[in-house]
Parts: sequence; C-alpha cells; structure tokens
Amino acid sequence: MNKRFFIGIAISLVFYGVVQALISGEILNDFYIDTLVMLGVNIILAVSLNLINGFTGQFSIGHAGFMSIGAYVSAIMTTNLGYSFPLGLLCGCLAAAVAGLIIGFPTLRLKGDYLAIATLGFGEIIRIVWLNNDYVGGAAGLNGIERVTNWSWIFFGVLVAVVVIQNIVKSTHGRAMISVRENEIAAEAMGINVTKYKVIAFVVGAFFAGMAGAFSAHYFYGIAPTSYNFMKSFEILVFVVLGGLGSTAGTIIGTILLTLLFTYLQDIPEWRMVIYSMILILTMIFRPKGLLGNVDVTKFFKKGGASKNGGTTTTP
Amino acid sequence: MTFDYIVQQLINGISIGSIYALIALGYTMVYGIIKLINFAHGDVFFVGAYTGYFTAKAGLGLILSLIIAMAVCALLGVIIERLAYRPLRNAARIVILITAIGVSFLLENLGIVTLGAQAQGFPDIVNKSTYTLWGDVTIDSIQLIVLVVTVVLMAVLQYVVHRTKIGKAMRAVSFDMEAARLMGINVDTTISATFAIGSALAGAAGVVFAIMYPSVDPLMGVIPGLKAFVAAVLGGIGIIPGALVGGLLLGVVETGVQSIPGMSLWRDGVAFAILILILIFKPTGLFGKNVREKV
Amino acid sequence: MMMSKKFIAVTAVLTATTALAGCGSKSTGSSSSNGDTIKIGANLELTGAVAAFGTSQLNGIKLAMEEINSAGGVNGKKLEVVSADNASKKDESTRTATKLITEDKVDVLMGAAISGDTFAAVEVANNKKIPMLTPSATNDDITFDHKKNKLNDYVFRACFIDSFQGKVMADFSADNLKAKNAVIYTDNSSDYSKGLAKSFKSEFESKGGKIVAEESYQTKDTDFKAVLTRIKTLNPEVIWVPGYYEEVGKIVKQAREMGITAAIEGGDGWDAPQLVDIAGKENLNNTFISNHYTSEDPDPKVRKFIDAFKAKYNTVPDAMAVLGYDATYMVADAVKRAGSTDKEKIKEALANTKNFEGVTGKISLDKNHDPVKAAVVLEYKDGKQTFNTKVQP
Amino acid sequence: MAAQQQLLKAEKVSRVFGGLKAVSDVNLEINDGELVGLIGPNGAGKTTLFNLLTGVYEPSDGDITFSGTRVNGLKPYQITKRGAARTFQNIRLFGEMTVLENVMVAYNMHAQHNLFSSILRLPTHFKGEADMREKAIEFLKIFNLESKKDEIAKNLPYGEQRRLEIARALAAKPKLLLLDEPAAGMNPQETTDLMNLIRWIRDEFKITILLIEHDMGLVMGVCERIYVLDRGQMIASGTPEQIRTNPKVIEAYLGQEV
Repeated sequence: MNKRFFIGIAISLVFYGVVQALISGEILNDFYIDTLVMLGVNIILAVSLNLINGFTGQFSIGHAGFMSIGAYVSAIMTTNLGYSFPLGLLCGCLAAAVAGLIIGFPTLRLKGDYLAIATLGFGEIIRIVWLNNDYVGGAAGLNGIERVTNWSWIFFGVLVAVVVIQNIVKSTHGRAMISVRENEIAAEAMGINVTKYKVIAFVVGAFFAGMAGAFSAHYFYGIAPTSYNFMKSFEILVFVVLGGLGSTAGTIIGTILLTLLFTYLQDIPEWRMVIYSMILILTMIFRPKGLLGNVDVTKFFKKGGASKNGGTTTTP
Repeated sequence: MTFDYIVQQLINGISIGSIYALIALGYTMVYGIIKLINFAHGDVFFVGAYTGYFTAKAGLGLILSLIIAMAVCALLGVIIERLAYRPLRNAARIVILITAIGVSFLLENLGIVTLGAQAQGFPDIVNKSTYTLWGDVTIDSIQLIVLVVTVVLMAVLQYVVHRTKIGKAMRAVSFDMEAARLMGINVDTTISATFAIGSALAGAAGVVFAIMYPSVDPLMGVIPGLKAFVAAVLGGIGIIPGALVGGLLLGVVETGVQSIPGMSLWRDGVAFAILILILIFKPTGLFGKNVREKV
Repeated sequence: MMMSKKFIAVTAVLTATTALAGCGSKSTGSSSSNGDTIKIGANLELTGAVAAFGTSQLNGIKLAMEEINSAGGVNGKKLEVVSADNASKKDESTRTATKLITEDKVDVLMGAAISGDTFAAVEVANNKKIPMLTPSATNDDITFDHKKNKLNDYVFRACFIDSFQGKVMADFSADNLKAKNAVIYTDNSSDYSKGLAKSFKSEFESKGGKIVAEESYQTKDTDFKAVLTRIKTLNPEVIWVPGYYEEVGKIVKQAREMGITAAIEGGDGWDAPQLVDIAGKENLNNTFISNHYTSEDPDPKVRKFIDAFKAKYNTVPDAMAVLGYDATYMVADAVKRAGSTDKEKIKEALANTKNFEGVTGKISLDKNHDPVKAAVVLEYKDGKQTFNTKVQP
Repeated sequence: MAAQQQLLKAEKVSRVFGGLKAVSDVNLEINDGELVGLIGPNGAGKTTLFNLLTGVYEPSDGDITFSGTRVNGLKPYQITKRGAARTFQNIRLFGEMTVLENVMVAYNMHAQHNLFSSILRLPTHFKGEADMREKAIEFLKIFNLESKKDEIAKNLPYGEQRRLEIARALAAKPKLLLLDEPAAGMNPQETTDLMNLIRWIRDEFKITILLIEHDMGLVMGVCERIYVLDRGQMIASGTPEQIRTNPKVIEAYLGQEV
C-alpha cells in the first residue's frame, strides 16, 4: 500500500516534469497553459465537492460560495493588503474552511433537497455580501490581480487536493463518511459521530474550494461576484455527477471531458450550450451512475484485472 | 412611514408573491408526486411566455393566448418527462436532478439560438386599469387578476389532488410507486398527467408574468424559477397550500426589505437568510410534515 | 495508496486533453489564406448571462466587416473576423483572448462587451503586445488603471467612460431641467450602472443638487414597485436610472403607472428598439438619455448604417451593435494609417486616432486611450428619440 | 442470576408522538448475561422502545440507565460507544460498501488513528487500518462470511445480509446486543440456525441480548425471560412458561397463536 502510494506520486511528478519541460521549451503555448490551469481549478472544485456530495451524501449546491471566499480573501490579502501569494492562499483556504464550518453546523439538521436549497441560499448570501461591499469592488469586483498561479502551483494544488481527499476516503474516516451516505441511522447506531463527519466533509470540501478560488483569482487577473452565482455551483455539481458520484477518478475524468467539450464547442458558439446540455442529458440517461460511477478504477489495475479490462467500466 | 405606505407595500408584496406562488404551484405539484426538483420548470415557464408572445402578436386575446400557452407547455412537459425523466425513474435522485438542469440549459439555449438572446417587448393584450382604494393606495387590474387566478388554481389543484380519481392515483404514486402499480394504477399515465398539469401551470404563469412585466427573453425563467423554488421549499415542498403561503411570504418579505430606505440591495440576502432560518427551525418548511424516517 | 495506475490514466487523459484543446474558431472572413487578410479576434459574450450584448455587438462588427471588404478592404487586404465566445465568464474571457492570439494569430483583438470580461483580457493584450479595442466596456480603469496609475498601452475603447455619461446627465438635470433633487436607482449587479451612478452623484451634488435617496435593483429583476412606492413618497424631480433597457423599460412603465411623473433619465444602456415596446410609448414621455447618436438622426452616415443594419438583421440596432460597428471601422482606420499589420504600428495608430468619423460621432482618443466624443441628450417623445442637446466633453 | 449486575434499566419511560403515546410508563430491567425477549402484537411499540433504548428517540418522560449511567438524550452513537449495539427490523447495511468495509465501520469509534494521521499517511494510520482489517476478517471468519469479504453488501442473499448485520453489530464490542426481529423473512430452517447462532453468540461473546421477535417458537426457545408489550404498555414479564400461560398475554394475542 505504502509503496503504491509513492509510486503514484512519482509517476505524477514525472508527468509534471514533462509538461513543465514542454512549457519551458515553449512547445505548449499560453492557451494550453490557460486550459491546464482551468482544468486544474475545475478538478480541485469537483474533487472537493465530491467529498461532500459523493462520499458523504450531503446534497450541497453552494460550492461556488466557498470558492468565492477563497478567491476574495486571497485577492484582498495580495492585492489590497500587499501580502505574499502563499499567505493569501492559505488565508483564502482557511477562511473558506471556516465558512464550511459555519454553514456545516446549522444545516446538519437538514436533509436532501432541503439541505440543497439551504446551501444554495448560503452560497447566494455570500455572493450578495461581495456584491454589496465596495471594499471588494462591488459588481466590478477586484481587478488587476497579479498573475501568480502557474503550472507548478496548479499541479501541486491538484495533487494535494486529490491526495488529501483520497487519503481521507481510503481510511476509517472515509468509510465513516460513506456509511453516513449509505444509511445515516445505521451509521449512527454503529458508533459513527455523524455530525462530526458531516462537518469534516464540509470543512475539507470548502477548504479546497477556497484553494481553487485563490488559484483562479491569481491566474485570470480579476474576480467579480457574478462568477460565483448558483450557476457556477451547478456547473461543479455537473462535473461530479457526470464523472461519477463517489469516484475520485470519475470526477477527474468527467471534469476533463466536460471542460474540453466546452472548449471544443467554441467553434460553434450558438450551439455550444445546446450540445453541452444534450450530452449532459444523454449521459445521465445512458450512464445514470456517471461515467465511472461506483467504479473504483484502482480495482481494474489490481493484479490480474488490468490487462483484460483495460479500463472499461464494468461493475466490479 | 404612513399607514397608507405600509398598505401599499403590502399590496405590492402580495402581488409579486402571488406570481411566485403561481409558478411554485407547478413546482410543488411535480415534486409532490415524484420528488423531483424540476429545474426545467422555469424554462417551461419561458416557453409559455414566448408562446403567449407569438399568439398575442398574431392578434389573439388573453384567454386564447393563455389556453394555447398552457396546451403547448403541457405537451412540452409530457415530452420532457417521457424523454428525459422516465428512463431515470429508478435512478438516484441527484441524477434526475442533473438531468433536469440539463433540460433547463437545453431549453434556454435552444431559445437563444432560435429566438435570440435579446429581450422583446410583450404586446399589450389586457387593458389595465388602476383602482384607487383610498388616498394613495392603488391596485391595478392585473395584480388583482394574478392574485385571483393563483388562489383559484390552488383551490382547483387541491381539489384535483384530494377529491378526484386522478388525484387519488397521484397521491398513491407519490406514497409508494411500486404499491400503486400493483394496485392497478397506471403509474406512467399518472406521472404524465402530473407533468401536464404542472407544466400547463408554468405556461399560464409565463403568460401572466409577461403581461405583468411586459418583456420576454429566453433566460426570463431563471430568476422567477429560483424564487418559486424557494417559495415552494419555504411553504413545504410538495404541499399545494404551502406554495401559496411560501410565495406570498417571499413576496412580502422582499417588498418589506426594499421598502426600508437603503435596504434594497439586501433583498435577496434577507430572503435567503429567512429561508435558511425557517428551515433550521422547521426543516421541512412551514407546512411540511416532519416525516420521521421509520427505523 | 493504490493510486499509481489511476495517475497514469489521468495523465493519459490530461495529455490527450492538451493535444485536443487547440480548437478552431469561427471565421467569418472572406478569404482563408493568411498573408492577405487582416485578422480581427472578437472575444465576445455569445452565450451566458449577457449573450444579448455580445451577439448584438457581433452583428455590428460583421456588418462593418462586410462593408469594408466590399469596398476593397484595407491596404488591399480583406478583414477577417474570428469570433470566439467567452460565455460571459471572466476566466473564459482570459482564455478566449489567449486563444485568439496564440492559436488564431489575430492581428487585433476586439471585445469584450462588458467591463468585467474586458478586464480579464486586458493583461493578455498587454503581455502579448496585441492591440485590443473594446467597443463597449465603460469602466474607467480598463484603459488606465487609476489605482496603479498606469496606462494599459495596448488597450483602447470606442465608447464613453462611466464618469462622462453620469456627468453629462447630472449637468443636464441641473442646468436644463433646473432640478434640485434627484433619486438614484442603480442596477447593483452592473458595474456600468454603478459607475454612472457614482459620477452622476458627485456632479449633481457639486452643482448644488441633492440626492434624496439611493436605491438599487439587480439585473433580471422584474418588479420594482416596492422601491418605486418609496421613491414616490420622496417626490423627486429627477430619477436617475443608469441601467439596461430590459429592466429600465419595466421601471419606467411601473413608475408611470403608479403616477410618478418625474423626469427619468439614463445612459446609452437604454438605447434599444425594445425599450419602447416594454415601457410603452406614453410612459416614456419626460425621459432623457445620453447617447452616442440617435437612430432618428437624418445624417446620411447614420441613415446608411441604420438601413443596412435593418436590411441585414431585420431589426433596429441597439447601442451594442452601433458601438461594435464603429469600433470595427476604427480598427480598419488604424490599420490603414499604420500601413501594415505590425502590432506596434497599429497600436500607435489607434492611440493617434483623431477626428475619426463614426456613426456615433467624431471620435478622438485622449492620452488615456478613451474617446473624446460628444454625447447627445435625447428625449423620448411618443416613443421616438428626439434630439435635445449636444454636450461636448 | 440474582448476583448478576444490572446492565440496563428503563424506569417509567414514555414517548409521545403528536399526542399519541406510543410507549407509556414502561419499566424494564436487564442483567448482565441475560438473553431477554420482547414480544407483543403488531404496533405494540416494541421498535419504539428499542429506539428509545438506543437513543434514536429521546424519551418524553422517564429514565434510561445503561451500565450505571443515565443515557436519556444521548445520541445513538454515544450510546453505542457505551456498549449497546443493535440491528434493524428492515436491514440497514451500508449497501454500496463491501462486506469487510461494513464490519470495519464498527471499529471507527475505537480508531487509534485520527484524521490527520490518515491524511498524512503517518505510521499510526497504516497500523490502525491494518489492525481494523485484521480484526474484521477474524470476525467474518467467525460468521462464515470471510469468503465474501469483497462482495458489495447489497448483493448478498437475504440470510447473509442478516448475518452480516449481526456481525457488524457485534464488531462494535457491545455489552448489550439488541436484535430487532432477526428472524423476519426467514424460513424455518434458517430460523433454527439463527436460534443456534444467537445462543452461540451469547456464550461465545459473553454478552447480554435483548431481542424483539414475532416468531414465538424462537423467542420461547432461546429467551430466558420475556417482556410483553401491548399498546405501549408492559403487560407482563417472566419466564417463557409464565408468559405462555399468562391470561393477559393470551388476550393481547387473541386470535394469534401463542
């Protein structure tokens, strides 16, 4: 186990190095880097929402709110107050995590659709607070944020998010979260402190959403409240569900495919969203569990299974 | 703040609230039967409004426009259910929800492609008259019509669901789909009927909305849809009188916040905060039964 | 943990991603060969929340491009407009601008339609040293960053800045209408609206007027009666509503129906044929706007544009369309004066734009790259815009 | 028996649901090591009483003492931590998790490694997880489920799901095991096996068991003492013999075979 973990890290570092070399050698131009950063931000968002929605089963559609906190707090730190980016990033993440805590607690009483609308409401309230605050530019938002995020930041950000969340999920704490999703009453009867694990999911999820927000703010030069409305939360939710709730690999692949699809369709702007939504509907109808729903990809790669299955998605 | 001022604002609040309630009725109806937050509801609403736009341009009056819009939307609702939701009847709720979001995006963007993104003015088809109640307090005919239509439709729905055969079937399906099927109820037909009624309501709301606020555009359903959803949840989603109360409450709260000097920017913030507070103390909305999961 | 293979999978997908990500764009040019065209990249809001603005603007740009090309192009070369959709999102706008530069190798960037999305592209233009002209982004800081006191060398605009229109209408209210008090009713979710509100307020107050209330609504709101009821009790002489026509139309209608007779004023965001349909002809009486031009202007240049636009799109152009149209001619003019597609030369030429004759008037760019052009104050009479006064900057 | 310690005591426990008394003034005492049955007609309030004892509901009135401490108002997980584990009438497994993972959930409350050691993959994490896994496999062996440890729980046949649920509850190392209709849906052969299993569990794990059951044969066969609940009230208690002949019980079950 230990070994596999480190092999995984090593391989991803090689990937990092190759891309970095391509960037340094100017083989990958800025547009590819933009796309990679956007992918990275989306992956962090989706993977962190997956912890709340997919693994713990708490229906949250306020993720854009957490993201905005990371973006705004980090941008205030760097642009308005002149602190360094790492400090801004850290503060952004922590502020988002605190928001996760604040939102996590009162909404614990709520379930399903009621939780969903409450989280949506919280997300909108956060957005309205930014909108009505002239210190952060109101509707115009904060502009002129220096570009600090680069391939290295985003790569290690994704790596940390994925590793931390995978490490939580593949442990007794992750099993506790999944048991809450599967059957809250039984989980509680088995000694699981349901409240604690729900709050942990919200806090960790919010932390990384904040990180994604900080990265994106420090790459795309500016932030504004409209970027964090409920449509953004839906967008993140779509990444997660399309890829497969409760599957980290699925979430990552779903995010990549959707982001790419969206990029690709730029060719035909007027039909872009039509095709996007058609694909979304059709995927849900023909693969209701998502592209990799409930499929633990690692299983295919265990000894024996790998060569034959080659990555197709059959039920384990 | 005079008494007249407060009464006038109350009228404003009830008038906007009754629009929310009218949209929320369809939302809550569909939710009550198949527990689906039909995010496409706001977009069926936009289709209804556009249908009304074309019929009105063609010179048809209010009643005909309403009937045609309701028919078009009922058909649209049934088609959406048949094509997008029915294949997913046994899938996880969140999957159907994402599909609903997909349908919503699809309708909006098909609208943009075919009708253009620009808002269009809605023709005047109702002669609006304003009545002065006393002093400065006024109410206009459209506000009255909307309120009356909403209350009447709510009563009719309540009657249909609780007193008719199809209503009984709906309640049975809502309670236990499998058992209803075993009892010989045609579940598919019942759900289709639910969508037809719910979508017809959205269509009616769309036309009325476009008359009251005379413009139509493909994204016009997004905000009213969200507000109506909030109203439905506030009242207890799935409960028909809850939609009315939730809608009116939301309308009055919003108006109340805006009637205070300088508070208008916090309208939606306060509305959402109240929603969350109500949910925390009454997790299933004002009228929602606190259903305990049977252990 | 068992992540190694998964990482390979993800890596593979990521690599595929980067390989595929370079996607084509929609070209609306006449010629496809690269040497003999001038490529203009239009980074616009074609989908998403403000798709209405972006699509309208693209219509104006395309019309201008066709006219220029049928008149022989510029310096013997045809214009080619490569449009790309930024989905009304800031991050997408950065990426779209980058794509137009690195993938489509455009010579000049145009867009975006609103300030937020334009901000997201400013640094791209600066870093890549590609001249960028926004037809309609009004935020003062786009061309000149006041906080850093730094000019964005490569960024230009074709429209008024926020502070100008607010000032024009505040002066008009105080001097022409002799108004002593006003209410400001802003679209709080629009940076444009807030900018106009701010400059109106400071100018109106400096002229001794009094702002009796500041209220706000949000884009896509439909019911304004709560706030209007309050405004009515204040009995102002002027209501300043610097928003876009969709909401403004409803505000005017509801205000008049409630018996508010005060003058209602706004900026170029009002200028769209739909405004009259939404608000109603009579309701628009006693309303005034500042604008670049009037679509009722008998000037042959304006008539020619309006007729051509109507013929092509079957509708009267709104402010977005006319700004897109003029901006395209401005680019063509600059390229012509530059005599080549050298980016530095185009940049210099744009900066030196003097007395350019556009549909929206005579345009010269000042040292901040902002147009110095006259504004006209229009009054609505029975649904028709009528010329009231002309205000020189 | 008299020398045994008292483990669970309910004194005048009541629970009202919307004006309706589902359980009223119920007294119940269970001593260490006993195997006690709780019977009663449908709707008598048996499961409600179970839910009160395990913290799913809070009593409207009365006191519940477990292992010498008052547990009213404690959450289910806190009561489980104090040593009472249960199964459910309608099986509540963690459907999408494997058999092994289902059992491993029970060890969470005694986990030696906290969240941070898992995130950082500290040695304590690996040790803690390995321990859990080992213990869970031992457990599955005892219940003859080891060969199915990697199967998804919801795919198991019904009887095995029941067994797994009991195994999962036992893995929580309870002093008191509460079984809610363990024989529901089983055929006679399976029921006999279950009876043997329950006896064996009591002897092997030296724990106390309280079970709700409809199957009279099973209750009479394994329980040492029986409580009878009818319309929310405890109408009788005693040995199986005493219960069999109690006229009140017969009346309550009138028309039903006792």
